[in-house]
Amino acid sequence: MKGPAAWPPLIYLVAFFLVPTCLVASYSLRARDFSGHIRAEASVEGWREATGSYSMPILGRSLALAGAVTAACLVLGYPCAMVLARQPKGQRRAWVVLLSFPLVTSQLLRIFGWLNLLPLSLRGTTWGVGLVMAAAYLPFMLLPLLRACERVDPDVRLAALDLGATPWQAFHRVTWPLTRPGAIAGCSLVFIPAAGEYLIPHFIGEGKVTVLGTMIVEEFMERRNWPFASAAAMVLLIVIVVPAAVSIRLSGKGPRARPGGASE
Amino acid sequence: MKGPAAWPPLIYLVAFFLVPTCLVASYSLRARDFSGHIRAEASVEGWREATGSYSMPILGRSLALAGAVTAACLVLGYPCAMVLARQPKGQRRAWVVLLSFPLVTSQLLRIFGWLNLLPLSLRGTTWGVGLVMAAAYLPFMLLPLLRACERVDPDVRLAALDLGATPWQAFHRVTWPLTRPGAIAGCSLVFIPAAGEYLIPHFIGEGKVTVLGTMIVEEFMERRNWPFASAAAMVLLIVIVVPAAVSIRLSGKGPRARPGGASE
Amino acid sequence: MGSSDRADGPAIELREVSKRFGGRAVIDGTSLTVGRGEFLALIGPSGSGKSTLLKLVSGIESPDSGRVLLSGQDVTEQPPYRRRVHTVFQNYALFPHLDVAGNVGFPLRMAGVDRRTRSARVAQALDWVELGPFASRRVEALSGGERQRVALARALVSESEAVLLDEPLSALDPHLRTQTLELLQDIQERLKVAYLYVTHDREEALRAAHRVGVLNQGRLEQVGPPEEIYRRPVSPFVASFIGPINWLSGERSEQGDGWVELSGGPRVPTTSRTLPAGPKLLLGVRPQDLWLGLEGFLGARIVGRQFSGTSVSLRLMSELGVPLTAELRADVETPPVGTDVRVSWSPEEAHIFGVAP
Amino acid sequence: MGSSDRADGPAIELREVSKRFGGRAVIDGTSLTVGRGEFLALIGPSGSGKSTLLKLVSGIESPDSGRVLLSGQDVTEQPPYRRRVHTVFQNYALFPHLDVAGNVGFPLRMAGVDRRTRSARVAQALDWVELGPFASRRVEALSGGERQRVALARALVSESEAVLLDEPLSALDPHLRTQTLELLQDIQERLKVAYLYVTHDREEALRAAHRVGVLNQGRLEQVGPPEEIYRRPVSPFVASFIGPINWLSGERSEQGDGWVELSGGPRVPTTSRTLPAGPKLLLGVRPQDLWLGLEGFLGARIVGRQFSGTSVSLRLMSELGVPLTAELRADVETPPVGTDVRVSWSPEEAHIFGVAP
Repeated sequence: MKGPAAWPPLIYLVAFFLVPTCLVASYSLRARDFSGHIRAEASVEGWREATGSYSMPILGRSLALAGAVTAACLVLGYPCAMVLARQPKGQRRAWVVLLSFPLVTSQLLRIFGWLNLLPLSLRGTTWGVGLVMAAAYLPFMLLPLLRACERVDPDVRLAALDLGATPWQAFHRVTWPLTRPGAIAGCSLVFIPAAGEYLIPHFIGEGKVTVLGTMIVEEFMERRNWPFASAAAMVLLIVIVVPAAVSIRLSGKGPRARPGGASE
Repeated sequence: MKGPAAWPPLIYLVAFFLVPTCLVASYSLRARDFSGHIRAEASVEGWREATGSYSMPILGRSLALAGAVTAACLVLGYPCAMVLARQPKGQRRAWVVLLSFPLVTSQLLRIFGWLNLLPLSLRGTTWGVGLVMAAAYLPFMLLPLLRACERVDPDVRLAALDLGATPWQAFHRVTWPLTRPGAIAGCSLVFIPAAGEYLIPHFIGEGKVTVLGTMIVEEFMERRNWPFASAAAMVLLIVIVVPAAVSIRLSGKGPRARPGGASE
Repeated sequence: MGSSDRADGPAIELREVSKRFGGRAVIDGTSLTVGRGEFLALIGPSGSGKSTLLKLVSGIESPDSGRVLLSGQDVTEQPPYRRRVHTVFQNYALFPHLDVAGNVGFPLRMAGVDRRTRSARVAQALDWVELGPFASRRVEALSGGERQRVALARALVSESEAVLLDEPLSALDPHLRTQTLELLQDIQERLKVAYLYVTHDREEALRAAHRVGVLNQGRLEQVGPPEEIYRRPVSPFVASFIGPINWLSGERSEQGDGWVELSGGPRVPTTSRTLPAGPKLLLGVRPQDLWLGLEGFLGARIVGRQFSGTSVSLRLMSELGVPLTAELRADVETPPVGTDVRVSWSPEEAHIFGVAP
Repeated sequence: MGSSDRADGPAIELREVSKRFGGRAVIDGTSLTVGRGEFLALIGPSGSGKSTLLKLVSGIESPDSGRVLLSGQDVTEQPPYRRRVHTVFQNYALFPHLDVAGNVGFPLRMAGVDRRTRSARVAQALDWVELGPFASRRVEALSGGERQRVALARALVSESEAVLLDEPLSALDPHLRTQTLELLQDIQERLKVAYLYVTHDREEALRAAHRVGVLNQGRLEQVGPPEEIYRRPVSPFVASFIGPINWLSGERSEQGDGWVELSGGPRVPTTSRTLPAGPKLLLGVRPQDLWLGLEGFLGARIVGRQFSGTSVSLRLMSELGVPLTAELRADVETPPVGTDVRVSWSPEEAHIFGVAP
């Protein structure tokens, strides 16, 4: 069945997402005058700076940091999700609400709390920033993982045991492949915003941890080098779009975990 | 069935959410010296400032702004969600992915895009900040609304028509009550972070729009009045926790929209 | 909302109604009448258009051509909420946010009936379906059978002349179906309401309905009382769909009318009514109409035996190479598996159809 | 993995097995033997412990007391993956991320069978269930019946001595059940594998199994061949569960053994076997064993009639005030509703039980 045309969300996407993105893309290809104003003529200077010897180590550090945060969240989140998926339904629902709490309460509040909890030796270091980011992003990993674990029919694991799989084989051959789409979704939801994170490196890093997010803000707001900042934002977008596209591909191919009943 | 004890997520909640929050709460009740350092003795000076004549208009402006943004998202999001819920399943899935995109791509990029798209007359105004916030938060409204709309059995609407309800009555008496929990969830997901938003008022407001988020950062980082900033963060938390608790209550009471099949 | 505004005419009437979806005719020029107080069951395989036919009556779909009449009034152009006919949906489609009384009272509320009258009529409708004490229960707390009865009460409460039922028993456990069907029947008799009842279960239809219609690919192949449909099916499709049957192929015997020459086998007698025209004939005999003995038309060997309590069914391999099934009463001694027997039947019980070559 | 490592003894043996959940005995000291190549069906209402019994055999649950033996070996302490018995789950529990061959080959892969042998044996198992060409299909693309057969092939592929089937037909459409049951039977006969088959459908059990066990509240009330269970039930529970029955209450006649005095009504003869002890007696007669005529034990009025194709069932109100159901062949002329008749039965067909006062 072909549904009605989905104009309203399409308009939203174009107006609120595509247009601003294209504008930034166009700025990245302009020249600037010395006061920081964008001029009409084209230039690849922004891109040259954004892929130059100043930016590339920062890009590398941002991606490594995002990757480490993602890995930590996965390792911490998977056992949590498995335990929660076995809770009775009512309790599971309460847990989802509790775990969503950190997502919606003010990030600032937690950042300042953390700032004061962190040992002095970690303040202003990449390790400290990573720790706070992992704490902040764990719910983004946990919720899709929990949903994936819930969807796995418990009988399927029992069937694996019944058919001769040891508990480890049952995990490796059945449970893990069935929850992988959730893990991929969780990893995307952590990695993508982590790669562009600004607030945590800004406040926890105390100006000593420069990542893409802080670099872009600095260039935009303080140095007023808009072509450079725009090009860096585009690099970030590209670096993010590629893994996102891959992850959508992978999770799109993933099976529906609970086979439907017999249909007529 | 009682499941295994959920220790791992409990530890997470306590360590990563409760402890930082309590720390901030304790700071709000301490005195400070003139250099901004927290001293050992207790004081309600922070709370007095946070509920004083400087802070209260800012709190009021923040809540009004968050409320307006939430209302705009609901009015824009509901028709979108209704249209999307009627799409075939595969297309709906693609839309969910597309609509999640703005959520996960760098907020900074879009903020700078918007900054340049906004007419000059809106830059540095509350209207401009609200507009950009509504654009940024719409997906948070749309996704839970879409899920609620999807769950409404289409036959239930047909049954209402069959039983004598005009299309408006069918919406008013059946569709709306069944999707209300999704609307409440969406409103919480928009209102709560919007009330504490920092990035958008900071960059779009160009320093001329002071809301709670910007005030807290200013007090923490620049004026180094930690008791005041902590108390303000706690006020924000309280202002947020009350509607959240109410919304959880309301949506917890809401019915499961699709009645299950006959069970033995 | 009394009966004064009712026009004359049958409760439901479809005149040459057709409906196409994506180029395919789902309902193909079908006419059907359901009299006042009549229980008419429509059966057919999935995809035969049963549910679409109901939607055309309720107004959820509108026909491409043809007219729909309720109580003699042409309602073809009216939206569903103007038509005084209610549906019991297959999945019940109860309103999960309303309690039982809220569900049952919904049509009255939409019709503007005042609160006091409404609650009296809701109580009455709940009594009909034996759910009197359930008025303030949540719909979610009900069992499948109870939900089904709430849906029925909701369709009955405004006392319209006809109720449409879309496979109302299919979501129920088998052991609940018999008693629920009896309840449906009792209510129908008591209230004299017309039922248009769609099912794919032939036994439900035969047991309960006054008349049965058999739908095949959007066309009504036969409409009639259950025993007529069962005993005098007009086509091989109807004969097969209404109950298990053994088919043998043959042709008209050259030795005169009244005999059929089975393919590769013997001649068998038929009743004297003239044989159908097709060059090939199809002869059907139901399992319970086969006799086994020392004499008979056909040789066969017993290859399987199943006991089901009330009957024993024997699988036979006939000398024609066609497998047959015979169903015998369980209290009769049956020969063991492996025995060679001869099979016969009363010529009146054989259903003979012509088939295109 | 051939048959050389098999010990002697029945395929499955349970010795005095008990299992409690939350203080309630779900299985209560049950012993049961399934012989090699035997098809044993367990029936019982929901909550009678049928599925738990299967889980005790497969090892998914372990008993609180008693022993479980497979092929004579005590496996009570072994985890499920060490037990050479596989289960067909009620919802099939196929692995949705593997294709059909991946599902069927799973037990072989876990057992370390090499790829080439595996694919040959998978192909063979798919042939058994008539799914040869489906090896590389996605599980999601299969119909319910096909999934059921994949689950069966997966349980059969390692050629263990016994397969456990947990209501394997309950998720199928009614029209598929008969043919799937026949397939299950054919495979069982061909491979000489033992089936322990759990169902709540008495007809399935009677039709297909060599022996039927009736479970009630965790206890096996009776085990025996289908016709024995049906004709000589040992308790009112078994008699009711195995098929519809009319119950009349009465007591031992003072005029000597062999007669039962019905409560508030006439004396009826019984066969000469001694009557059970209970002061009160319960006399059961199946609907198809009731005769209607001018003479008989009991007066009754016909109050309802249902035609179902093969039979006509009449609802009667007896002079005792007890409703009765009689089932007659559809080809016999039946008296119309409202007629007064007399009801009798052959004394051999009456089931008589004593009940506590």
